[in-house]
Amino acid sequence: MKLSEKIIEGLLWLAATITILVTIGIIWVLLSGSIPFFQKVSIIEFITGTEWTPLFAKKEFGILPLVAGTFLTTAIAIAVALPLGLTIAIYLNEYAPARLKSTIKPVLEVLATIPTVVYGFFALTVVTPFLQGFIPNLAGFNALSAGIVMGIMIIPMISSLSEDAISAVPKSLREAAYGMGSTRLQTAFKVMVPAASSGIIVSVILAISRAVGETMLVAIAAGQQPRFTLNPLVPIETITTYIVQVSLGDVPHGSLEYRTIFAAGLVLFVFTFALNNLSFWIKKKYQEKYD
Amino acid sequence: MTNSTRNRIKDKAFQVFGIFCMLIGLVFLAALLINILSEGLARIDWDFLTSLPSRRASRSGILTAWAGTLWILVLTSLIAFPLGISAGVYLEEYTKKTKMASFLEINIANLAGVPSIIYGLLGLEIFVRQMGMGSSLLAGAMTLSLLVLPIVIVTTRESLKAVPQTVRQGSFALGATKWQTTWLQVLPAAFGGILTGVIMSLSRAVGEAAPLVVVGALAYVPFVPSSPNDEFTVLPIQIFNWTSRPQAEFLVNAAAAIIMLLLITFLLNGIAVYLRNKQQKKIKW
Amino acid sequence: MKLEARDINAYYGDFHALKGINVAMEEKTVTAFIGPSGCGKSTFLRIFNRMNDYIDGFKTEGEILLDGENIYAKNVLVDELRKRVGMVFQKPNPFPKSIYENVVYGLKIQGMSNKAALAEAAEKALHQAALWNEVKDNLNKSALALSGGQQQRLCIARALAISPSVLLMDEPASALDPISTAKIEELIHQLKEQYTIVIVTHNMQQAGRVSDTTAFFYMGELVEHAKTKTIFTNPKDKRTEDYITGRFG
Amino acid sequence: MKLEARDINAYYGDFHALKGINVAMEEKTVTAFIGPSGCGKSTFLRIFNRMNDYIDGFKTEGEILLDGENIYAKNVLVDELRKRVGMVFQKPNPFPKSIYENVVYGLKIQGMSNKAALAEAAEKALHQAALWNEVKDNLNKSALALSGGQQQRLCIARALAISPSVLLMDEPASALDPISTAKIEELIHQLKEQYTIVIVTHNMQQAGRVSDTTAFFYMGELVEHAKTKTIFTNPKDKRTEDYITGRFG
Amino acid sequence: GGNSKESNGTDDNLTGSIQIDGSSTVYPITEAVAEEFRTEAPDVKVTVGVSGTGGGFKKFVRGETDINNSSRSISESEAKMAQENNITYLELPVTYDGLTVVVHPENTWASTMTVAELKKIWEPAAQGKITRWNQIRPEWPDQEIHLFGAGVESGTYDYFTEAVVGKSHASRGDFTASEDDNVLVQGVSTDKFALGFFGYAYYVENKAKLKAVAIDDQNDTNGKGAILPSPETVKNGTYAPLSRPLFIYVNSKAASRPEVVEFVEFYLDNANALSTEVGYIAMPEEEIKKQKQKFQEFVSGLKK
Ligand SMILES: Nc1ncnc2c1ncn2[C@@H]1O[C@H](COP(=O)(O)OP(=O)(O)OP(=O)(O)O)[C@@H](O)[C@H]1O
Ligand SMILES: Nc1ncnc2c1ncn2[C@@H]1O[C@H](COP(=O)(O)OP(=O)(O)OP(=O)(O)O)[C@@H](O)[C@H]1O
Ligand SMILES: [Mg+2]
Ligand SMILES: [Mg+2]
Ligand SMILES: O=P([O-])([O-])[O-]
Repeated sequence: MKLSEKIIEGLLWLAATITILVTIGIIWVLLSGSIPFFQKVSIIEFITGTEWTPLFAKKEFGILPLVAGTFLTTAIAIAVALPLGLTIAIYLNEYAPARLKSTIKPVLEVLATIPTVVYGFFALTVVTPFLQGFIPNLAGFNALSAGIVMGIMIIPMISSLSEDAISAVPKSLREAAYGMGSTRLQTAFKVMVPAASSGIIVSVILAISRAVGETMLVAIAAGQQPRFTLNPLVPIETITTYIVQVSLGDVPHGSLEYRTIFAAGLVLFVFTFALNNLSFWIKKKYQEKYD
Repeated sequence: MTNSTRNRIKDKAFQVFGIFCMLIGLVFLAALLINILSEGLARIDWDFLTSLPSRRASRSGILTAWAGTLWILVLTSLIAFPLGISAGVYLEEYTKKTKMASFLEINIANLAGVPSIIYGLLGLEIFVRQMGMGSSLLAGAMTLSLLVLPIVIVTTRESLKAVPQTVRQGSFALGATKWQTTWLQVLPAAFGGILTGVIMSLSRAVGEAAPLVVVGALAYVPFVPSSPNDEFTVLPIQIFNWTSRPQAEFLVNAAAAIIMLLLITFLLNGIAVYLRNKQQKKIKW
Repeated sequence: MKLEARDINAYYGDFHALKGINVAMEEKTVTAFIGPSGCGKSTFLRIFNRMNDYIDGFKTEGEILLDGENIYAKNVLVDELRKRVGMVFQKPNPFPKSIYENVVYGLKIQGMSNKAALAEAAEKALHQAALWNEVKDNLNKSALALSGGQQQRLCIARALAISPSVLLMDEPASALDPISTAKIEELIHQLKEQYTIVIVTHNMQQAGRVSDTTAFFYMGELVEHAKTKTIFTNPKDKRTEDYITGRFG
Repeated sequence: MKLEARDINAYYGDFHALKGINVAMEEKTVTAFIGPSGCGKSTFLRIFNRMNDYIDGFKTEGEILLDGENIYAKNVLVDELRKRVGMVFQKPNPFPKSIYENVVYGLKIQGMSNKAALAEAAEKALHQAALWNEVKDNLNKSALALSGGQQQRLCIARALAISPSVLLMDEPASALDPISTAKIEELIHQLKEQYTIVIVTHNMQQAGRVSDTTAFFYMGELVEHAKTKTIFTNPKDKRTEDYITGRFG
Repeated sequence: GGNSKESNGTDDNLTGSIQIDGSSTVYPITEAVAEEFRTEAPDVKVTVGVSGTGGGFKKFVRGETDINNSSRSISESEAKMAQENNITYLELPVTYDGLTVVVHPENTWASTMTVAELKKIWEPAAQGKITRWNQIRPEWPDQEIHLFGAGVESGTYDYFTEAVVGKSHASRGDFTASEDDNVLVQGVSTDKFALGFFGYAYYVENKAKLKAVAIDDQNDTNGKGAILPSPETVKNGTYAPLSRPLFIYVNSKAASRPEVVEFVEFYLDNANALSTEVGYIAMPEEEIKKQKQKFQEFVSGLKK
């Protein structure tokens, strides 16, 4: 090979390996922040404690309230996004004329391009007051409206990715189903959805991962109170919100407070990392099936 | 009722339900846009765009915020695009199916799914503290660059994938080297797609607030940044700040700033979609 | 006449894919459609079970009479039609389910749920498709684990299970090895006794072996339709001759 | 011998795609490769310009002698080899650039930049490919705007522009209409005077019309290689005969 | 600089930047001063952060900021740290505040509370135990109480815990704690069962959405019964124990820079006008004069 070719390839390689440095950087930052933290706080206490008051005089370091808050908003979001998103995916794939599909899909995807602060604003100033009309006990900051709005925000993740997965099922299967006299509904649920199931699962996992990591929406609308509860009507705090809250206070470097955000970040990273890898793994398996 | 009619009724029923679900999404979107427009549109005027922040909502403007946003966009582009496109080219055109290649691929897929706030922690520790950049534009832009890097890489790869293998083969068969083929044939053919992805990644960067909050971009910054070392604020953070204020006038400001932010986001996405469509029309393989 | 096409014109958007086609097929005969790639064979075949209905921008003009009734009439229910007109595709396309589930799929979606009746119907269809002996011990195995030729016969069994009277086959052997091809051709011979069969093929010798009449298509037009023997030995049209003798294609 | 393959075995990962193939081709002759889909024709053809080098997991054993030198020897520069062995593909694959840029691409990447010389070479190549008269007024038009047949001739011109001595063609007419096909066949006749040509085709009549010798492949093996006339009238192997007479494929 | 501007009192020659951080309670005044100062010296870049008094001091004592907003006096440990880092400074009171306890306007029951009741709610022992309104007074509703309070880095938190619980920095931890008082206002104003506390200005700014609770310290020497915060009750000391002064702290190194001197003088000149504007309580004129003098001496002391 010519020398210039070698040099160019080397430079390109360097650019590609920077991505590994980023991962190493993330892990290093999270660990170097967390390890000193875990030297002071036992890991057992951290993952089983139900009180989280690291900023107070009487310090408790149980991450469970933040995990519960994260779980709650995520669960609500998925409860909204999954049925809506999947139905839309099937509708677009099996029922909608191509013109409708090619307009609706991008329009729905607009939902995913809107910055999340905007959703936070909307949840806080419109959705919560609206819901308070039905649920008088609903606090101003709550997991419910943050979760619902987040659910709508991630509809396109599920609808578009699932739609892609269903579209990727070989056309011949659909034709076989129609050729046997199936209705569109039968074609969808008896043939297409089962065949696309791994792709659909991937979309849902990615949506969960997205919901777990969502920050500004919950920081604005869900509250900032770590609380070990699954009650959607009261203020809670997610892992991400906690990091924002401490960051806003402009954390003094090296303090225990500063380290809690890395410990919390580590938990968040582990969750999303597991979800992302799971989805990647399923996707790989699924691609092999149809190649 | 025969089975067959029952099947057809179910079929129709699901069709109606599908339309209903779609409408929920659309109505929500419309409600959001209408609400924000009705709240904020009247507030937007020249003064709003050119005023510094103020304690009085009515005097407060978004000059520093959009100037900061602009700075961030430019700096992020300069850092993320060369890196991301090079990495994408390497992965798509140069790697064989080695362990290393699949490791890189998993790694990038993972990075794409890392929550943005984690990137904030990375930026805080590496750029702000270790490298001593402080809460500067540069630190913010570097953080966002890493955040959008996976998007740039993935879309670059997809655009390269969309270039038919026959183009490469045609070039190789004429004695072209790998880089000649990549540079003279593949990249030009993929240009539109790459540009689309690049713009999409910018639109993502424009809307991000969380990582910038963590790297410390939330000061009262009553001046327009003049160098990459200056402190800064951006539109989403300005919105976040105003949203967290209880006074109604500030919420109006927030709505108005949201309109500007959405304008930028939609503009970028619009350009991207336009380019994509144009590209698809131009080249029919 | 079992099947008859009257003045069929078909369009993909602006593209005129079929141009004024008239053709009639008798009951319990095999008709072969031949012609160069892209001439419209598949498009035409799929018109007989309205398989093109879901293709956006596709439009048909004219009438298709099945047992004398126009299948494009307003009140025709497409799913009912497809139960009468079965279809086998170029690439074997079994569902990613068990062999058994594949065969009984058509009956199940019609609401049939009696286990014994389903099993019986499955066995009968697999017999007809000459597959029973090969799979009878493995009915619960995944259909995807069968060989290509077995998959194609499974698809034929699946189509036969709902007792259609017409069978449309779009290059059913083109993806298969010589032995499987021979089996399918033999099968067609047997099925002719009960079904009206239309087969698209790009293999002229195959057309010669299996069909009673052959229709030659060229660029959306039906150039010639006649007894297979006639077409091969004494074509009327220059284009048919050119094609048969391998001048192009 | 211009080209010679010695004991060629080829693998896609574990799949043994070519099995111990020996074949020799004389200078300025046309050799046709025929055989059913998937038998390895394309794989074998692409071995002559090492086009398979970039396929992951692909492995070749054996020697290919071009003018007596093994092109798989260590010191061979692949890009230099490909300047001597041109290739034309099944689907026309012009670059999405102007007609002129397509033809001169091979010369430009060799570093030629003299405008007049480039223009002259382009004209010569387009003449050879029998395309000059049709495009001479539109050299700056996008190549994608040409018809399929013109595109294919452009690809031939592009290959000729760098003056190879061998021309590999993989089903060069299979995507074309009869008139374009005839033109390409005629072109091959003319090019034979200067070039050694290897052509893959699935159209046996075409092989009969254009080639001097024909090689029949089946499942990765070279079954028979002989004078074209002999293959078609008096095949030695049963499989060849079955294929030629359309028993399968 | 142009003459016209100088005649308006602007000083175009001043450049540089001033870093301010600290108390969210003081923030509205400093923000107002900084904003008005722009017309005075347009080329001086003033940034004002909100880290809470404690958070601000942590930076201030390391010399990272020029001025610290503060809603309490510097603590001993903070002062010691400053000394270790060779940081000297000057404390300047700028206004008075009445720390206000607030509830939702539709809260009809809790109009007055005693300090003892507040203690019962906020002391560390209350964590996880005192969670319902009727645990404070049986006649109050059997509803969960949602608490909102100043963050732990804030002076307000220190002051409130000191005054109510009896020990600085000691409280329960299961409440929404934020350095940003706006978040607290948002929380209380949208939640019928909320209770919170923060600086008087934030209450005044949002009077329509909040209801202040009258506080009874059960000490009749400084006003009988429950007393609401107001300029009068704060000034005359009857709003006890939650009345307090607010300060800025000026780093001596910073005070040797002309733009900082100019800024602080501008601050003192306008403190009364701006603090009443944003909702705080003006200091007596002679007090202001005294502070100005103190600052001038401090600055001239530095020059020697
Ligand atoms: N979905 C479609 N949209 C637009 N054009 C189509 C579509 N399907 C087929 N065509 C066009 O209609 C013409 C006829 O196609 P058809 O598939 O019927 O050809 P065919 O004779 O079956 O060819 P082959 O032997 O390759 O299967 C072709 O020119 C094809 O490009
Ligand atoms: N990139 C690849 N990876 C793995 N297997 C391949 C690859 N390319 C071809 N094969 C396999 O190698 C065998 C020979 O393929 P090849 O393309 O040479 O066949 P062919 O004779 O040219 O067929 P056709 O007439 O369809 O072009 C086939 O079984 C094919 O599936
Ligand atoms: Mg076809
Ligand atoms: Mg081939
Ligand atoms: O005024 P504080 O923000 O320190 O309470």
